[in-house]
Amino acid sequence: MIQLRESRFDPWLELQAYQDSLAIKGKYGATAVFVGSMRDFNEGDEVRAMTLEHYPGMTEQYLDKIVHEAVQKWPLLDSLVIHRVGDILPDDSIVLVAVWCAHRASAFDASRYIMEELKSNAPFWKKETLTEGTRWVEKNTPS
Amino acid sequence: MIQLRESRFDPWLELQAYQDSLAIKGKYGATAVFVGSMRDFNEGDEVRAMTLEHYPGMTEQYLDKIVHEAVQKWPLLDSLVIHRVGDILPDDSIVLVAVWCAHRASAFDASRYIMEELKSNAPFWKKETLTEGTRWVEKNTPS
Amino acid sequence: MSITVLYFASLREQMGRADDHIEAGTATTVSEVWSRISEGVEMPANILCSINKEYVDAGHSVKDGDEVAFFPPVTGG
Amino acid sequence: MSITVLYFASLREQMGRADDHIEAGTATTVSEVWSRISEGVEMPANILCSINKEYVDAGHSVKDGDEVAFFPPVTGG
Repeated sequence: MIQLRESRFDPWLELQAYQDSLAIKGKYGATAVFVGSMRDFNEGDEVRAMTLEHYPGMTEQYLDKIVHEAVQKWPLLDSLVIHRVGDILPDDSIVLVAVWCAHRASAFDASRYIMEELKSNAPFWKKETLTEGTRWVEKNTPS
Repeated sequence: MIQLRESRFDPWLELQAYQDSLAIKGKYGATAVFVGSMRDFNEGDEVRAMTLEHYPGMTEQYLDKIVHEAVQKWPLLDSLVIHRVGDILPDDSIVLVAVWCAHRASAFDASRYIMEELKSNAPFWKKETLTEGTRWVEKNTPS
Repeated sequence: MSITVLYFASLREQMGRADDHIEAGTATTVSEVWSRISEGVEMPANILCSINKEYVDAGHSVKDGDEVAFFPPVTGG
Repeated sequence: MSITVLYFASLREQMGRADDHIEAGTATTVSEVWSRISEGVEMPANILCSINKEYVDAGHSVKDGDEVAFFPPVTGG
């Protein structure tokens, strides 16, 4: 499942509810999760808040493409991707990527693949509110 | 924090409670988590239950050693390792490894390192209850 | 030939608008669309382009009714 | 020289007991402890050894009061 969220979410409660809804109990031996959170400090400056802009339609489609690629590459039993858009505060979760697999190697590989592809190519843009003024984040760091 | 647990635990509620207790809000940008769960099928056979034996004292000490090695290698802000011992049923969580970092590369690398070291060397032994009889799991698959 | 052009993030702010609707000639490309809307400003090397919500190169052809978008490097996750 | 010897998992079941307490000679090694408790059965190549809860090789020396353990390959996680 892929979701864009306009309000704050708790990644652990999302995982609990989503996993509980899955009809694959006893089938998965490995769940790998990544959660990206908003830090209050970036590039040497205090960050007070952030706005996450996206391209409605293209962003969802691109996330879908990434997950489909991962499904081609690894035996995923299920996956969950949630990404915030709009106004965000420090400590808020920005992104959640989770995959359920029979074995651990594919879970580790697939969750990292989805995150790296998302950071490299999914159309989202961060604008930071600093102590004085705002600035667009210019690029993501390669992992 | 490192814990051995004799009863069932919900990894997502553990993560929620543990993260909530951390005094590093706004400092971590990346949380990587791995959860190993009991499957109801292994090596071609239905598995009804499992007993996880450990070496009291040495097991905790070895988990501690692994986490300390990870702290030497990567800038971890915090970590949580929970491992079940005793009697386990299909779909139960067996192991939870979580790390909190400023950036994602170290979170991915450290969580996988801790899991691989745990699987390779931490003194735990699984005995499976099949439809007929029991058997010791002979070795873990390398990742 | 009617084309919708969208701008996002810092580029939207630089353009001072979120979109344009242009009438282009018969055959055109993404870079020709850029020339039309930018009044001669060269396309920055890091600007990304899409047609109908799929990434394309600047040389890609544009057809009637297409939605062309220009945006800076992505910074999600 | 008094040494505690522990067995785990399938090895514990094969031995039919969880531990031994032996009086060894003055200087001894982990493999000599194995010989004492196994009544001549050769140590399987995959058996792991520890002294005082730290992994050691079979050639490691054992001293008075040590806790020596033997166990099969680990299968946690």
